[in-house]
Amino acid sequence: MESNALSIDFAGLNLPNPTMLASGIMGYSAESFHRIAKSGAGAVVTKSVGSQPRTGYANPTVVQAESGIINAMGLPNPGIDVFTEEIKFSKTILRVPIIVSVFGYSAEDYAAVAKKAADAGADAVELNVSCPHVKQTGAEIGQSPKLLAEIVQQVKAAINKPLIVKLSPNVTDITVLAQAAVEAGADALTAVNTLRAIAIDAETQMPILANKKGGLSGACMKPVALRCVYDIADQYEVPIIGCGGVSNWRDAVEFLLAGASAVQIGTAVADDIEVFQSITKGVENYLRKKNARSVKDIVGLAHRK
Amino acid sequence: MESNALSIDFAGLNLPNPTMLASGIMGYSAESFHRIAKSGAGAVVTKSVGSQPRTGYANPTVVQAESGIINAMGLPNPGIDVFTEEIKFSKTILRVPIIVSVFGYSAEDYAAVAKKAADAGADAVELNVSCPHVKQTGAEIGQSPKLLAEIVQQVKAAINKPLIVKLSPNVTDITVLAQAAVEAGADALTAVNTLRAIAIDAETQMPILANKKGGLSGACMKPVALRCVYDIADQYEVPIIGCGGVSNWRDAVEFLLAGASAVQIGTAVADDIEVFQSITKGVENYLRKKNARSVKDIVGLAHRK
Amino acid sequence: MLDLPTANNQLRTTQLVQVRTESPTVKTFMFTDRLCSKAKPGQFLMLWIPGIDEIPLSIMDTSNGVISVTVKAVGDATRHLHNLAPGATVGVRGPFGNSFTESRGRVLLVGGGTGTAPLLFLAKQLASKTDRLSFVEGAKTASELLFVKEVGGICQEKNIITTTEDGTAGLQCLVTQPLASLLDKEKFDMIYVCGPEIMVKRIFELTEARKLPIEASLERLMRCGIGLCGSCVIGKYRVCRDGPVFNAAQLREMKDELGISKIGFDGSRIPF
Amino acid sequence: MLDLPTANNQLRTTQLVQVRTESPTVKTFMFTDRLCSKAKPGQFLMLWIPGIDEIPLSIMDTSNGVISVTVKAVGDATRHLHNLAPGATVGVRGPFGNSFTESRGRVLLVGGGTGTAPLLFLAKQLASKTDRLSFVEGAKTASELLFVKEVGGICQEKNIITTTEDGTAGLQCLVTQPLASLLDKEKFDMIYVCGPEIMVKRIFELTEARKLPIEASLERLMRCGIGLCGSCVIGKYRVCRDGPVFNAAQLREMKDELGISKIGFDGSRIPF
Ligand SMILES: Cc1cc2nc3c(=O)[nH]c(=O)nc-3n(C[C@H](O)[C@H](O)[C@H](O)COP(=O)(O)OP(=O)(O)OC[C@H]3O[C@@H](n4cnc5c(N)ncnc54)[C@H](O)[C@@H]3O)c2cc1C
Ligand SMILES: Cc1cc2nc3c(=O)[nH]c(=O)nc-3n(C[C@H](O)[C@H](O)[C@H](O)COP(=O)(O)OP(=O)(O)OC[C@H]3O[C@@H](n4cnc5c(N)ncnc54)[C@H](O)[C@@H]3O)c2cc1C
Ligand SMILES: Cc1cc2nc3c(=O)[nH]c(=O)nc-3n(C[C@H](O)[C@H](O)[C@H](O)COP(=O)(O)O)c2cc1C
Ligand SMILES: Cc1cc2nc3c(=O)[nH]c(=O)nc-3n(C[C@H](O)[C@H](O)[C@H](O)COP(=O)(O)O)c2cc1C
Ligand code: FES
Ligand code: FES
Repeated sequence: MESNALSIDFAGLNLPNPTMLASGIMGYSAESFHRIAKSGAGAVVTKSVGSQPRTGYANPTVVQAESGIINAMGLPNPGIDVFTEEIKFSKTILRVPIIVSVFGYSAEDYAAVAKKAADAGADAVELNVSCPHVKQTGAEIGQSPKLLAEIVQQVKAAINKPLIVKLSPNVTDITVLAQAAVEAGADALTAVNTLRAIAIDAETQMPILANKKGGLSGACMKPVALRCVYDIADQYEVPIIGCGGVSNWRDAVEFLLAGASAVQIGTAVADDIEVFQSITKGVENYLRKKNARSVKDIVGLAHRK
Repeated sequence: MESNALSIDFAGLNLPNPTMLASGIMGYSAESFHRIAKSGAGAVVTKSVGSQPRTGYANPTVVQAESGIINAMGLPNPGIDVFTEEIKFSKTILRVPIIVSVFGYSAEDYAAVAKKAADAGADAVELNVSCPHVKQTGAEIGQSPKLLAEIVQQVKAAINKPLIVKLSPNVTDITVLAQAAVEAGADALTAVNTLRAIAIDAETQMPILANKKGGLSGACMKPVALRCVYDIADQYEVPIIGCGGVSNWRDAVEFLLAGASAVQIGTAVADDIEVFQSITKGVENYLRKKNARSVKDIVGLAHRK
Repeated sequence: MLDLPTANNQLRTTQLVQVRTESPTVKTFMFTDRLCSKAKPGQFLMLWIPGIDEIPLSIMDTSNGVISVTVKAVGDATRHLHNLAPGATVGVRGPFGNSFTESRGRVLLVGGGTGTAPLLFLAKQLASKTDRLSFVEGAKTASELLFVKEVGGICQEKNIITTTEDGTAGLQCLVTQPLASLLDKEKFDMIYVCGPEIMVKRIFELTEARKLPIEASLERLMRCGIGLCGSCVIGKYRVCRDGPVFNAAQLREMKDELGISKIGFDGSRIPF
Repeated sequence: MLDLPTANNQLRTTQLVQVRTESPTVKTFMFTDRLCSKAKPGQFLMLWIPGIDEIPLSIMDTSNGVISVTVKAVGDATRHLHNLAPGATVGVRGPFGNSFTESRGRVLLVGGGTGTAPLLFLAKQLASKTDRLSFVEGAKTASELLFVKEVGGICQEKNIITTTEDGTAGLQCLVTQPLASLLDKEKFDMIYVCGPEIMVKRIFELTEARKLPIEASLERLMRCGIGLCGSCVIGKYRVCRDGPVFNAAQLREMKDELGISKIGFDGSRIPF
C-alpha cells in the first residue's frame, strides 16, 4: 500500500497515496478519520469549521439526484475551539496528514480559525470559500477574486502550514479565481466544491431541501469538475487536488491526467467506504500498465499537444 | 392533445402544449421538425444558424457521461441564406411555431441573421449566446452582461417577432445576465444551455472530443438548470423556457413549478423521440390531479412562502 | 447483499392511508412504498414531513405492501406528524441501514418505548423459526405499553414480561430489572434490544457479564441517512450505514460513547 | 427490443487483436468488445481513431466475442486506421441502429464494395434458416471483390453472381445489371441491399417495379450516432437511429433524397 509509485509529496505533505477524504464527509471525529485512513485514504480533510459552533439547517439536508446528491447542511460544526481537541486527538492516532477545512465571514475570521487549527496540529489548512459572505449575502466569497485574495493573504500570514484553497465551480471563469488565490499565496488548490442546484417536489410543489438550494455532488458533476481542473492546469503550475464525482480508479486517473496531483472523494463514500483502497489499487495497476514509475509521471498528460 | 389546459401563450406564441424541441437536436430540416411536431412538441427550435456556413468540428463530437452527454459540434450550420429556404418550407408544413436559433460574432452579425430568419417566417428568434466571442476568444458572449445587452438591443431593433435569449449556466450569477437581457428588450429567456465540461480517456490519456471541451447536457444537469430557472423567476417576471435534463413529465412539472412557462427537450430525444407526447400526457394528468385548469396555474408555485 | 444506499435514496412522496393511535403519545402511520416494502426488521426510513422536517423512523411492518412506522410525539416534527390525517402527503427515502440477524433457538427481545416497534416486526419474522420467543417490554405507565396485544399473539404468555415505572401494569420497575434474573435463569441464543440508549447500555452490561450474544439498535442524530454527513457517528461507526443494529463486538468498541455522549446538531460531543 | 442508444454510448477503448488485408484498399480490423458482441447484422459502431477522427462502421462479424469491421481506405480517418497494427488502441461506441429483419424462404443479398461486409454477417445468420440464399456482389475489379471465399462457403455456387466493372472477374457490368433478369426469373421472399446509395436507388427501382420486399442499409454523415445531432437525417428519418436499415415503405418516403442529395458537414443539402 505504501508503495513508492503511489506516494506523493503534495505541497509539502507526504501522502502514501493520492486519495483524500473530501471535506464534510464523516468529518467530525478522530475515530472517523482513523477508519477512513484504514480504508486507504492518503489524507483526510475535516468538516469545515468556523469560529463559532453552528447547528446547520433543518432536515431535509440531503436529496438524491440523478447520479449524484444535492446537500445543504448549513455548515454544522462545533466551532474551532471545541474542534481543537479533535485535531489534537486525531494527530495521536493518524498516520496520514489531517487537513483542516476552515470557513469564516471575514478575512480576520478565516485567519483566526486557520491559526487555531494549525496550532492544534493540522498538517495543512483548506479554505472553504463557497459559503455566503456576510456583507454581500448570497454571493460566495469564492466568487470574488478580490475578497478571495484578501482572505488568502491574511490566512497565509497567520499560519506556516501549507494553505490549500478550495475553489467554487459556480463562477464564470475559474482560472481568474485560481490566479487570485495563487498570487495571494495559496500553496495548492482544490477544484472543486459543489454545483449550485435545487430539487423541487412535484407533489408538494415545493423545494425539498429545508434551505431550498444546495450543492450538487457525485458522478453527475465529474465532467464539470474535470474541466475546472483542466482549465486551471492549462494556465498555472500550482498543485491541484481534483474533487467532484470521483468514484473509481478511472475517475481518479482522469483527474490526474487533467492536471491534478491528488483527488478527494466525497459522495462515493456513501456506497463504499473502501473506495480509497480500491481506487489506490486501480491507480497502481494503471501506473504499472503504463510503465509509469510514479503518480506524478502522469499528472497533466492530457495537456500534451 | 390540443386541450385548453395544456395550450399556452408564450411571449405571443400560441403553443398547443408547453414542450419544445431544444436547439441543435435534429434541427436542420423541415421534415425533422414535422416529425418532432407529430411526436407532440408544442414548438420547435432550429439548430443555431449563423451568417456563414460552418462545417463544425471533427469527430468525436459527442461523448457519453454519467446520465448525460457532452457535445462539441462546433455549430455546424448551412448559414442563414441557405437555411432561409428550410424556414420557408417548414412554415408550409408545420402547425406549431418554429423558433429559429441564431448566433453571431458581433451585435450586427446577430441582428443580420435574426432579421433574415424573421423575414423568412420564423415565429420567434432565440439567441444562442454560448458561443465564444471573436474579440475575446474563449469567453462566451452570454457571460458578459454588457455584450449581451448590446446584442439583444440590436436584434430587438431589427425584428418584430418575439425575441428569446438563451442563457448560459456557466456564469457566477445568472440573474445578472437575465436582467441585462430583459432590460435590453428580450421578450423571454431560455434557461439554460449546456455546462462546460470535458471527458478524458484514461487509456489514450487525451481529451476525447476533437474540440477537447464541450457542453454537458441531460439528466445529470437538471438540478443546476432548475436552480437557474428558480433563481431568475425569484427576481424577474419574464417568461422563461426551462431547458436542461428534461426527460419525463415530472421533470417538466418541476421546471414549471420553478417558474418556467414551457420546457425544451434535447438529450432525451436520443432515447425516445416520442418524449414530447409522453411529457404532455403526464403534465395533463398532473394538472387534472391538482385541479389546475391550465399550465399557467402552476408556473412558479415552488416560490410560495 | 443489501442495496447500495443511494439506490434507495430517491425521495418518493406518498399518501398516508391510515393512522392508528397506539397510546396517548404514540401513533402508527401507514402508507405504501415499493422500496420499503422489501425492508427487513431493523431497517429504518427517512420520513419527510413537507415544510417541517425529515426524521429517521424504524420500520414496524411491511405486510401487504403497506409500510407502518410507530412514532412518539416528542418535538416539533413528531407533533406535526401526529396532526396529519389519512390522505396527507409525506416523503420517504430508504430503507436504510442493516437489519437484525435471523437467529434460531431461544430468543429474547427487549423493547423500551417505541423501540418495541422494530422488535415487533422482528418477532413476526422469527415466530415460526425459533424454538422460543420471549419478550420483555417496559414503559412509563400502562397506557404507554405498546403492542401488548400483538406481542401476546406471537409469544406465549409465560414468555412475556412487562414493566411500568408507575406500576400501572406488570412489574413496577425499569425494564432492565427483571432481566438480570431472567438471564441467569434461562438460556438464550440471542438477545435483541431496542430502546433508549441508557437502557441499551445497561442490558449490554448484563449480557457482557454473562458472555451472551446481543444485537442492539441505536439511535443517533441523522441527516443524510446514507453514511456521508457524519451526524450519526458513534466511535468508528455510522449508525445510519454500519448500523443501526450492532452486535456485542461492535458495542464493545463503542463503550466510551454508548449511553455517555453523542454528536449534537453542531457536531460537538454532548453528554447524555 | 433494442437497447436504448445511450446505454451503449459509453466510449470503451480496446486494442486491435488482428488486422487482415482483404483487398488492395480494404482491411478488416478485429478487437474485443462486450457490448458489440451482442450486435445484430445491420447494426454499426462508432470507431474512434484517437487524435484523428471517429467514424461509423458496419459490424461484419461478432463470432467468439471478437468484433470485425471491414474498412475501405477512402480518406484521412480510414487511411490512418489502415496504418494501425495489432495492439493499437481504438475507441468503440455502440452497437447502434436497427438491424435486418430475419427472413425465411428464398433470400437475395446484393452487396457493393464494403457494403458486402454487413451482408456477410447477415448471410451467416440466415444460412441455416432460409430455403435458398443468393448473393450478388459487385466491385470495380477482381481484387476488390470482397469475401468471395466466405460467401462461397455459405451460398451454393449457382446462387452467386459476381460482377466487375473491368471484367476481371464475373460479369463485366454494374451489379445492378444481372439483377433485373434475376428478379424476373426467380422468386425472392426478401432482398437485402447494402452498397453505394446510387446502387441502392437503382435496386429499389427494380424491386418497386416488381413489388418485391426489400431492406436496404444506408450511409449518411454521422456524428452523434444516437439520434440527436441531425447530421444523418434523410427525409423524416435518422439513419443512425431509425436505420441504417430501411424497408420498402420507408425508402418510398425518402425517394426525393435517396441517391439525390444528402446533408453535408454544414447541414446543407448537397447533391450526390
Ligand atoms: C434509526 C432511528 C430510528 C428511529 N425510530 C423511531 C421510531 O420508530 N419511532 C419514534 O418515535 N422515533 C424514532 N426515532 C427517533 C426519532 O427520529 C425522533 O424522535 C425524531 O427525530 C424527533 O423529532 P422532533 O422534531 O419531533 O423532535 P425534536 O424536538 O427535534 O428533537 C427531540 C429529540 O429527537 C432527536 N432527534 C431530532 N431530530 C432527529 C434526527 N434528525 N435524527 C435523529 N434523532 C433526532 C434528538 O435526540 C432530539 O433531542 C428513531 C431515530 C433513529 C436514529
Ligand atoms: C452506418 C454506416 C456504416 C458504414 N460502414 C462502413 C464499413 O463497414 N466499411 C467502410 O469502409 N465504410 C463504412 N462506412 C463509411 C465510412 O464511415 C466512411 O468511409 C468514413 O467515415 C470515411 O472517413 P475518412 O476520414 O476516411 O474519409 P473522408 O475523407 O473524411 O471522407 C470521405 C467520405 O466518407 C464519408 N464520411 C466521412 N466522415 C463520415 C462520417 N463521420 N460519417 C459518415 N460518413 C462519413 C463522406 O461521404 C465523405 O465524403 C459506413 C458509414 C455509415 C454511415
Ligand atoms: C454531505 C456533504 C457535506 C459537505 N460539506 C462540505 C464542507 O463542510 N466543506 C467543504 O468544503 N465541502 C463540503 N462538501 C463538498 C465536498 O467536499 C466535495 O467538494 C463535493 O461533494 C464534490 O465531491 P464528490 O462528488 O466526491 O462528493 C460536502 C459535500 C457533501 C456531499
Ligand atoms: C448534440 C447537441 C447539439 C446542440 N446544439 C445546440 C445549438 O446549436 N444551439 C443551442 O443553443 N444549443 C444547442 N444545444 C444545447 C441544447 O439546446 C440544450 O440547451 C441542452 O442540451 C440542455 O438540454 P437537454 O439536457 O434537454 O439536452 C445542443 C445540445 C446537444 C446535445
Ligand atoms: S446520517 Fe449522515 S452519516 Fe449517518
Ligand atoms: S448521427 Fe446524429 S442524429 Fe444520426
